Amino acid sequence: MISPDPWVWLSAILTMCSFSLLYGDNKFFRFAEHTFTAVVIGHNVVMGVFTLKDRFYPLYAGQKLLLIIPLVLGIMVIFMIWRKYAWLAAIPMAIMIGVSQGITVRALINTDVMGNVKAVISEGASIFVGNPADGVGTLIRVAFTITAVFYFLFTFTFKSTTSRPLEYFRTFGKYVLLIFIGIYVGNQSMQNSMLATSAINRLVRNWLGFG
Amino acid sequence: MSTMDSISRFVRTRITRIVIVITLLSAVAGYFFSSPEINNLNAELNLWNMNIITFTLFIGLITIYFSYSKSVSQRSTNWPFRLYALVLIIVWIVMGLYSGLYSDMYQTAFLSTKITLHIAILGQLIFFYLSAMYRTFRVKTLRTGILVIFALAMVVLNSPITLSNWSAADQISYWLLNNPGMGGARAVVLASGVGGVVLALRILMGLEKGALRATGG
Amino acid sequence: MKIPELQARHVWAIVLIGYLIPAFIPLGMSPVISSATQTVYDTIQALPPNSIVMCGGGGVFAFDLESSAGLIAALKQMSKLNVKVVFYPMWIETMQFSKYCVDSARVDEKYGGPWKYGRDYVILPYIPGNEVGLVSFLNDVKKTVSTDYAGTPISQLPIMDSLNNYKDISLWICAQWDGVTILRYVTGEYGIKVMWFAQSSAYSAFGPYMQVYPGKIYITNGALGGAQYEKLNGIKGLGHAALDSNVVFTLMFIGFLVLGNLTMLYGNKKVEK
Amino acid sequence: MILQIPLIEQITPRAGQMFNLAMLILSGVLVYLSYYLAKQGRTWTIRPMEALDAIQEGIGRAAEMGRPVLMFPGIGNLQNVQTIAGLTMLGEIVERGARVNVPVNTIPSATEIVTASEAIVRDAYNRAGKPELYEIGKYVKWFGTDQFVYAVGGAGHILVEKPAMIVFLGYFLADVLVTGEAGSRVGALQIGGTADQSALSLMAMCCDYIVMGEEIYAVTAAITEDKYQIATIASQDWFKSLLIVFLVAGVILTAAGLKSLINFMWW
Repeated sequence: MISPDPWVWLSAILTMCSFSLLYGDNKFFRFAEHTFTAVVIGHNVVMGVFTLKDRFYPLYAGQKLLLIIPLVLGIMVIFMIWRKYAWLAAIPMAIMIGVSQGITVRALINTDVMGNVKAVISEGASIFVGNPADGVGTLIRVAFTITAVFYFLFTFTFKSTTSRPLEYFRTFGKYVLLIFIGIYVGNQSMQNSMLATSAINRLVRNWLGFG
Repeated sequence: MSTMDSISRFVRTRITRIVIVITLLSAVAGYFFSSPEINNLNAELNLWNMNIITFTLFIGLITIYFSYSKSVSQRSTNWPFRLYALVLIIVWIVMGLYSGLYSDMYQTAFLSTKITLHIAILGQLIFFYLSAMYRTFRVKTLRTGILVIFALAMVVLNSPITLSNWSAADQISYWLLNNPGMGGARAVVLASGVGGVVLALRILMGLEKGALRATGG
Repeated sequence: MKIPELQARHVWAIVLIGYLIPAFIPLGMSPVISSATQTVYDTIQALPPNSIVMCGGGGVFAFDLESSAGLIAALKQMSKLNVKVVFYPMWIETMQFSKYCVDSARVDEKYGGPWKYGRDYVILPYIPGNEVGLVSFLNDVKKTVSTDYAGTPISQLPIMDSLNNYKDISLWICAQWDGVTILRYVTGEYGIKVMWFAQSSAYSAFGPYMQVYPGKIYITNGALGGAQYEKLNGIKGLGHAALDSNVVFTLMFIGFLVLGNLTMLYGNKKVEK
Repeated sequence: MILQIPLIEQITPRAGQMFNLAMLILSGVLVYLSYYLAKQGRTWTIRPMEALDAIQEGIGRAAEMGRPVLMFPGIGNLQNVQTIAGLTMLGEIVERGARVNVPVNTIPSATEIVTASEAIVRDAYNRAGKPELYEIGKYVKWFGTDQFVYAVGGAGHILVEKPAMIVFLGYFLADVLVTGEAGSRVGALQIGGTADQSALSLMAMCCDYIVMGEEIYAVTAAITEDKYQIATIASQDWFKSLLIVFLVAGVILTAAGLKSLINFMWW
């Protein structure tokens, strides 16, 4: 049975408007697009207002006067829009870049760079131990990692006869990356397929009442 | 006027550099060494950073106001929708501030609009995926050949028909994901991690041309 | 013989028809259980009664739906085992997603299930500050949160009496996108086991961490893993629906692949870009 | 008070992280060394990259066709280094476009990136000698902070404006399919670059050229044509070579059961 709930009807109409993008640029898609934009911006503002209220409450209540500094810095950022006073925004921008990059660089060196290096090295122990299929797998994983990193050497050239084999190594690294992309394209399709199922099922089950 | 110019230049060239060096180093030092003072300083800087970021919302609102109101006043393409969006933004803000974020009314309205549209656009990904695949997965070179073979292998191995008829399919697909696939994935993470570290160091030393221009006004 | 180039719009029409078929006429596909999914099931099954399981992470509602298949089945399973669940939303939409999953699992007493809010499960409010918030929660729960999502003080919720810090948590389930933050802190720093009903793209992106913390991390792969988990618990939900359409998808994938390559070989050269 | 000078005896190094810190310091030394050598006149060339030439050609093509260019810096915020690389690329493309009167639009997602983009676009117009062409909200389009809303807004923008070239550079996820497909519908030249694995595989499907992983940093350095920035890419290579040596030696040692020799890495 078709749902009597007006919110379900609104959802159904918006879903179909959004799907009309598949047909091409049209008014229904524009309606969905602008609804989406407006709701998200509205939501961002509501969130922002509540967040600011929470964060600056200690200042308002007189518990933490130091918060006056971020308040001033926050207001300074808005001066970005006036060409003449844009330099005022440079200081809060510098804080944002400095703090954010500081947090990032420590996480990158720990997990992405050294964490991975250590994980690869530890795996060396399991190459010749246990199930041969796993051993071969580990060997492939380790070898692929190293050759693919080799591909990312940008300023080294291997033109001379002695260093020529290294160039083949680099080419192999490129194919390793292609294999990885191929595998992930294939596995990810499952997710995209499932997302379509969930959108269509919402229409068919919740709105039209089938199944 | 000239005094302001020189202040502006001083702020942009000197002060911002000093601020970046102090904040970046304190965030790094605060992780590798802990002491009550460094921890406090970092917690405070993080808080400042989060608060400043919240204020950038107003810049977003200003840009959207300028571009939408201009579109409406010049009657450019799709201007009625821009007007509708401006009105809906205001209605939504009033509704949200009045009812609160966790109220049932806000939940229902959010689920039936934002979440619905989100699900709908995610639902279209498979359409884009298949048409992009139809266009690009043509075996002209060895490169596309490799891409196509592995993608096809994964799709077939993950398919319920294959899985229910061939018991090894499941193990093979996991093996492919966890070994050859993971090798490349890990190299991407590792190498781009190095690139990221060096980029952050470039910012620290003032050598990065692009992002630092954001502080140049 | 010349094969004309299909326009994207024609491809999409075929895809739409393909996906509508299983929505109206279920094909009734049934998954075969992978060992990875079986391990996840056994781990939950082995939880002692009254142990506290945290369930949370960060993600957006629509995207996390892929994980919902596994999570809903797991909630059903835990409701039979008398395990307590506390939901921890790291992103704003995670809270709404948690609520949706509990409602869909029909485990609450208002739907005739065994669970009572406050005694068997609690949904915390959105907790800002990602990593910072998480670390402070693990160290001292009571200092980090004071109310649940609806504003009820946690002193009035019986589960929260026995949840003080990370030592009280037996397992952390993540059914969201931002599982890496969970892994880095919950497993990396506090050694808690993490179970991840990962989206298939998350599986591929974050799988390397399984090797970094062996024996501590359990991951199921996408909608397929979700369907297997549903089967283990004897229910048919989104995971099974996804399996049906996956059959259609596989056929279309192969069909378009063959067609695309034939078009290249025998196509009208003038149309080609 | 927060601004007291830390007492030395209260500082405790974090266990298991000291080798990582040493490597971070070492990479800093290498970056400085490359900068120093570049100052002495040493130059490096980055290996040819198709995407780089394509971007330069694309701007010319846009000028011929009289159509704009669109640039996406992705969904990350300022914490994400990939987004920073995207912002560098944005500045360069805007400047090059401004010289030949090609408007370059950009659609960021996070509000701090909106702010940074406005500053960068204004600065690029100043450098191109055409500050009068810049207006707030004219080139930077914001559709809300959310993973998909910017993509839907971007798709709508693409269908109206029909850009000649679309550059994706930064942190993306599945949203790249929505904009990428809209771009290929209007026949735009598309160049995609990211270090995220899931988006990388989707970019391979919808873009004409892809920039994989760390290449995004090399491309942005190369397009600036700044000798110091290119020099730091060389230091990146030295660091990676060292890591490769560690990897090979480490794997051999652990496979031979001699892991204790490299236990210092876990300090």
